Amino acid sequence: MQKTSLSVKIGQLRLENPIMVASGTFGYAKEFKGLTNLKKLGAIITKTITIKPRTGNLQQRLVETSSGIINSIGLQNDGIDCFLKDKLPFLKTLGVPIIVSIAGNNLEDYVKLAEIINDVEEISAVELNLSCPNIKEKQTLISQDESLTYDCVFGVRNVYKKTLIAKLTPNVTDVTQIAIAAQDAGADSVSLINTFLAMGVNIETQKPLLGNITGGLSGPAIKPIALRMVWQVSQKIKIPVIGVGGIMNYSDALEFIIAGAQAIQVGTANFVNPNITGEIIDEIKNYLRNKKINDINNLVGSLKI
Amino acid sequence: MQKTSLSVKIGQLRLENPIMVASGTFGYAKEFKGLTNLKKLGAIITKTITIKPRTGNLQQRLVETSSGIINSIGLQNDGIDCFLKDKLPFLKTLGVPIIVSIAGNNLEDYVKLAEIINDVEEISAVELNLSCPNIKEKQTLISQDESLTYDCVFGVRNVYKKTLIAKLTPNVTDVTQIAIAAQDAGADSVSLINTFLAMGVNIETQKPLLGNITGGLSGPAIKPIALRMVWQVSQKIKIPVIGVGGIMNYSDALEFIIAGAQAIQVGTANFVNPNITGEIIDEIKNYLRNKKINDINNLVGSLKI
Amino acid sequence: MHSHNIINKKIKIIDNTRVCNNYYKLILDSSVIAKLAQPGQFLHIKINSSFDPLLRRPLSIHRILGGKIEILYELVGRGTKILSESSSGDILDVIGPLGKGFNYQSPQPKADPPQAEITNDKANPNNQLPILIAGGIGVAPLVFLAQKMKQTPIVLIGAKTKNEVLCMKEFKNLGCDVRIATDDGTLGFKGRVTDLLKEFLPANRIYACGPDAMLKSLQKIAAVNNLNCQVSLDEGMGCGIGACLACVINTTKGQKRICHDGPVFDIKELIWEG
Amino acid sequence: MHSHNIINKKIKIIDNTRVCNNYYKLILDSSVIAKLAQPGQFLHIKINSSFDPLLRRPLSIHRILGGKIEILYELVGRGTKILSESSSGDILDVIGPLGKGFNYQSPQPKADPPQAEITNDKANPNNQLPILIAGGIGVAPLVFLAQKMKQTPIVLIGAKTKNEVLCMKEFKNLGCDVRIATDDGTLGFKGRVTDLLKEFLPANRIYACGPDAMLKSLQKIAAVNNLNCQVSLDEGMGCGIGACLACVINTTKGQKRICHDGPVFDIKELIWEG
Ligand SMILES: Cc1cc2nc3c(=O)[nH]c(=O)nc-3n(C[C@H](O)[C@H](O)[C@H](O)COP(=O)(O)OP(=O)(O)OC[C@H]3O[C@@H](n4cnc5c(N)ncnc54)[C@H](O)[C@@H]3O)c2cc1C
Ligand SMILES: Cc1cc2nc3c(=O)[nH]c(=O)nc-3n(C[C@H](O)[C@H](O)[C@H](O)COP(=O)(O)OP(=O)(O)OC[C@H]3O[C@@H](n4cnc5c(N)ncnc54)[C@H](O)[C@@H]3O)c2cc1C
Ligand SMILES: Cc1cc2nc3c(=O)[nH]c(=O)nc-3n(C[C@H](O)[C@H](O)[C@H](O)COP(=O)(O)O)c2cc1C
Ligand SMILES: Cc1cc2nc3c(=O)[nH]c(=O)nc-3n(C[C@H](O)[C@H](O)[C@H](O)COP(=O)(O)O)c2cc1C
Ligand code: FES
Ligand code: FES
Repeated sequence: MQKTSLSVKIGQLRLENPIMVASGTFGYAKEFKGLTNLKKLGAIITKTITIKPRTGNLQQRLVETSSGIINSIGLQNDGIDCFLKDKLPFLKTLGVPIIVSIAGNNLEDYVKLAEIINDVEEISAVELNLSCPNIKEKQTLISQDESLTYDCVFGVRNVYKKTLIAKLTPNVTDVTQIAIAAQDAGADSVSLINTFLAMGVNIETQKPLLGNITGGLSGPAIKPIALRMVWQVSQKIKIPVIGVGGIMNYSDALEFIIAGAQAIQVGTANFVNPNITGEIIDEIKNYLRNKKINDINNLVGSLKI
Repeated sequence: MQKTSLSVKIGQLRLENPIMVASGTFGYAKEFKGLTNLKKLGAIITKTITIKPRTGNLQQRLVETSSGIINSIGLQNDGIDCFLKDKLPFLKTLGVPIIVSIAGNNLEDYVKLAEIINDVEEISAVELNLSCPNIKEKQTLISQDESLTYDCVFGVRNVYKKTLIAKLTPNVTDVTQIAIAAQDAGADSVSLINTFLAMGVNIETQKPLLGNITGGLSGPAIKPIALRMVWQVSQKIKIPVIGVGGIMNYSDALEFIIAGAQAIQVGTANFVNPNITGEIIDEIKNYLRNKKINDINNLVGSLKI
Repeated sequence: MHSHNIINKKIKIIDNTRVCNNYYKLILDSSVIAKLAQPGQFLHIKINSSFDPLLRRPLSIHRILGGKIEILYELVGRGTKILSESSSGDILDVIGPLGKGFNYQSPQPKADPPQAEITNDKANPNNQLPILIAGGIGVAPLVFLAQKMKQTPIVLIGAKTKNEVLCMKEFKNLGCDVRIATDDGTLGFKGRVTDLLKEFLPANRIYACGPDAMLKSLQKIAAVNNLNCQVSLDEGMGCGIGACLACVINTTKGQKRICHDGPVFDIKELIWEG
Repeated sequence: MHSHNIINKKIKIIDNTRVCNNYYKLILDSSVIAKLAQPGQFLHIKINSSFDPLLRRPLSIHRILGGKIEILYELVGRGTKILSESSSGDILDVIGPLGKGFNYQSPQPKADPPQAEITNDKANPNNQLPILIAGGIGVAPLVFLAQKMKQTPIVLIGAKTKNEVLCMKEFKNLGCDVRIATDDGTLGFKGRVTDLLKEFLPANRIYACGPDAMLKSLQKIAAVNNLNCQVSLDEGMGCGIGACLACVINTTKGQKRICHDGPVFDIKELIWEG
């Protein structure tokens, strides 16, 4: 029997398989120890790290909706120093590519973080979380604006030598333009999508359900929109697209790959089934065997129109 | 006992209650005869009408997703003349305000339709479906662009004397700017939201699930995003906002009203429960009584931050 | 027949059991709907109260026994899986009877417009029995049709294999002449049920339900042999009551809604896409 | 106690029946989890395979009998409604045991860091029995705790009314001195269970579970009387395993995850928002 290859490349990074875990939904991997085979993952993306520790948003931080959840965790993390000291040692034992998600209050923060990470051998790539408000215009997220996106990616690209992924918000009119800006500024890949801005109201108290009023919608509810964005963007850019948004099983994952994603990330589904990534990897392998496709790269973007 | 008033005003139009049915999800009302009390509705919005008949999109036109559906019906309708001749006679027997949704290939179509409708006494208001591609830039929908929105509303406003509602797409970076453009051009109200552009893939055939490749996502999946948009917009404009998107029950309807919607539209839920509008009206009345609110207008935008 | 009396009701399950393989029979308790129902009409059923799956599922009326409505269904996906796990005593939210059923009472075209008109009536209606043709789960509505017909029909049942031949007993109990075609020849004629049909030609009135491929080949046979043939179509549905235009099909008489103008159509009128 | 052995398994329901009013008891068959479980730990249960509701539901381990795990739950929303409709033989997807339970084996602070440390130990541990305080469904984890304790505790149960007093028999069977407080005085003390507690002060070790309002007033009582008090918190959860940071609470030792660093905390450490 011919070997079935699941291996894909994102920038300089070669992954055993295209199944990653999405930032903020897998902690620092240790939390899932014993519940899934961590060594089997294509890559691990950490919760977004900032320079200084952050306490995040007020409770209530999470609300369940129909086939989705709204979260307003708010980038709670211990800062890059603690991450390197407390979290990285476990992560690097896994032998799986570690991708660190980073965010900042301004361009300088992003650059500074990237510089620090550039010197850490065990970190294979950086994912820029560009769904953060920029300090100047509080209302706009970086990846809601082409030039802010360009500047941020460009700034980091100058100092960061390994694989650089730009993660984009779906709360835009035309995500292809933002993706092109990221590509032009030197990103090796874009990941689509982060969460949709959303809210809920308690009709008894007449108050917002979330302490932060609004939060980000994720889960199967948003999958059809995420898939459309991945399809649109993958036709417009040359760098690989990483699909994320509502992937709950191998079938969802394959939809993204066929629509053009070189790799995918599993987010909310980890909360529902902590071993879902392992199952997806196995079932994709079966699918490829049944279809007699021996390299997953032949499936990427194979949508028949 | 004090009377509980559900009556609200949209432009010059006084509604008995704020519960309408959304365009395209209620046919021309006759289809629901016997399944719900049509005379009880706050208003009926027709499927979008165009000047000439349209055959709509290819099959498959509808796909079920997690807590949602994607449709690509594609404005199938018999044209304004047939509407007035075949559908209006039944509608006008109901004694309920009739709102006609219109769309065109260009500004002239919208204006022409509005002129025709302006002369029809039994039609109380027009809802502009601004989620249509404009003829010049095929990719952009009218309500994805402030100036296209302004021009279209302004053009219609010049000829249409009754209540004018602009229905906006959620596929934008900042829906408040589009809503402001509609207000500035003379709209009496905006309805938010139309569907999200979405898609699905059949992993066995590697083909899109929809004949039209992409379609619009509706249903409870999108409610948290629709609610956020209604909340944002209602704080930025003075004209009433009509909330629509994933409203499945009275509790959802109240969330929109508390967040700032003067009225709401029920769409996809009509397919699940054809009598849902009647139930929502009754249950809102109960809620108001229990809360000792005697005028629903006191609940509109009452969100406690 | 098309009825303007449509009921939306929560109905108790009397029984829900596996018949064979992936096929199940559901029995519902509703004398109101039972009285209104016509062969070829369907029920639109909300399987549970979750929004996932969100939509109702259309299922044909399989048989009426007194005030009991029988549904024969195949487990093909999530909705029918959940349905198969329901038990007697559970409540389903049902709309029906929906759609326009078979025109079986007379071979003559009827004046009543919502009926499927049989435009070609050259074949002699008297010297031949009506023929029912079922492919797979397509037998479901035809048992009810056979129950109601004045002339006992000939029934041709197609299935993949012997174990999947459905309703032979039900038809025989009604006195029908039942013939089987299986793809693998494990029972009856080996081959397609449409090939089996050729042995019975010329025929006058044909009533069919089955997969699209079967109906398309039937359309060819009907055209060549100039047959009167009514078929019941199966298409994903949204509203099920003619409002959403999800289930539209092209016909020689323009676009028609399968849920409301059908699901039964004169096969000559159908124009399949692709 | 905190265990690194966490199991994710599909587990069969042995029984699921209403106890009274809106309260139900679920019995699950898993000797593996039963062996690992400690009082105060919980299971994270996927109620059905739908994505609506999407998330698991956290439910405390109520009692262990051999290889059987009992859960006592209140029907409060959609998830518990669906759970209440499950029957014996059905399968649930369960993760557990999760979280850090009560430190009940000794009143001394333990070195083991994942345990709830009892920092104040001035009260004399020997001349007084431990007291368990339950509000409403908060009794659930305390029965398992009473099972495991070496010293038979005094149990104070608070409920709205007589009919809603839970688990009196279970505690009495374990030999506990059980006292009741009802809001309406229909059984035992009329008033809050925290007011009833005052009759038992000074006390040494207190273990409590109940609504936030009860715990907040308990915190005041504990502060004034300098009591050692461990409480189990109830908060909406995402992952249940410490990954998502949805369930974070402020403590004197920084932000803690209720699902992983709790649900049991030393009441002195808790800093409630608002
Ligand atoms: C008027 C009418 C009458 C029907 N009567 C019966 C009946 O009596 N017995 C019976 O078993 N079935 C009948 N069907 C088909 C039945 O409605 C579908 O099998 C059912 O809705 C599938 O639901 P599901 O959730 O199990 O499958 P899904 O998960 O929705 O789908 C499973 C698979 O089936 C495909 N599919 C879903 N619905 C249809 C459809 N309508 N046509 C073709 N493919 C589909 C999907 O694409 C998917 O591949 C009827 C359909 C119509 C329109
Ligand atoms: C560690 C832990 C152990 C628990 N043990 C038990 C137990 O043994 N028995 C038991 O009956 N319950 C227990 N609970 C609470 C239980 O998890 C919730 O009642 C359940 O998740 C509600 O699900 P639902 O879908 O029925 O309600 P939903 O529809 O989710 O909610 C119904 C209502 O309850 C509120 N709500 C939901 N979850 C919570 C929550 N966790 N805290 C407060 N309010 C909430 C919602 O805002 C809503 O108003 C425990 C919770 C935790 C965190
Ligand atoms: C609880 C939670 C926390 C998240 N935290 C982050 C984060 O820190 N950084 C980030 O880029 N994305 C974060 N996300 C977004 C996810 O990485 C992902 O983009 C999104 O949830 C869509 O995927 P899903 O539907 O599979 O969850 C978070 C999502 C959730 C649900
Ligand atoms: C089948 C279908 C057809 C629709 N047709 C139209 C239409 O013709 N014109 C329009 O403005 N909106 C149309 N819509 C959008 C709805 O009016 C509504 O804005 C959207 O579905 C969100 O609401 P919901 O989630 O309650 O369905 C359609 C929606 C569906 C599901
Ligand atoms: S299913 Fe809606 S028109 Fe047929
Ligand atoms: S629920 Fe996810 S960290 Fe506690």
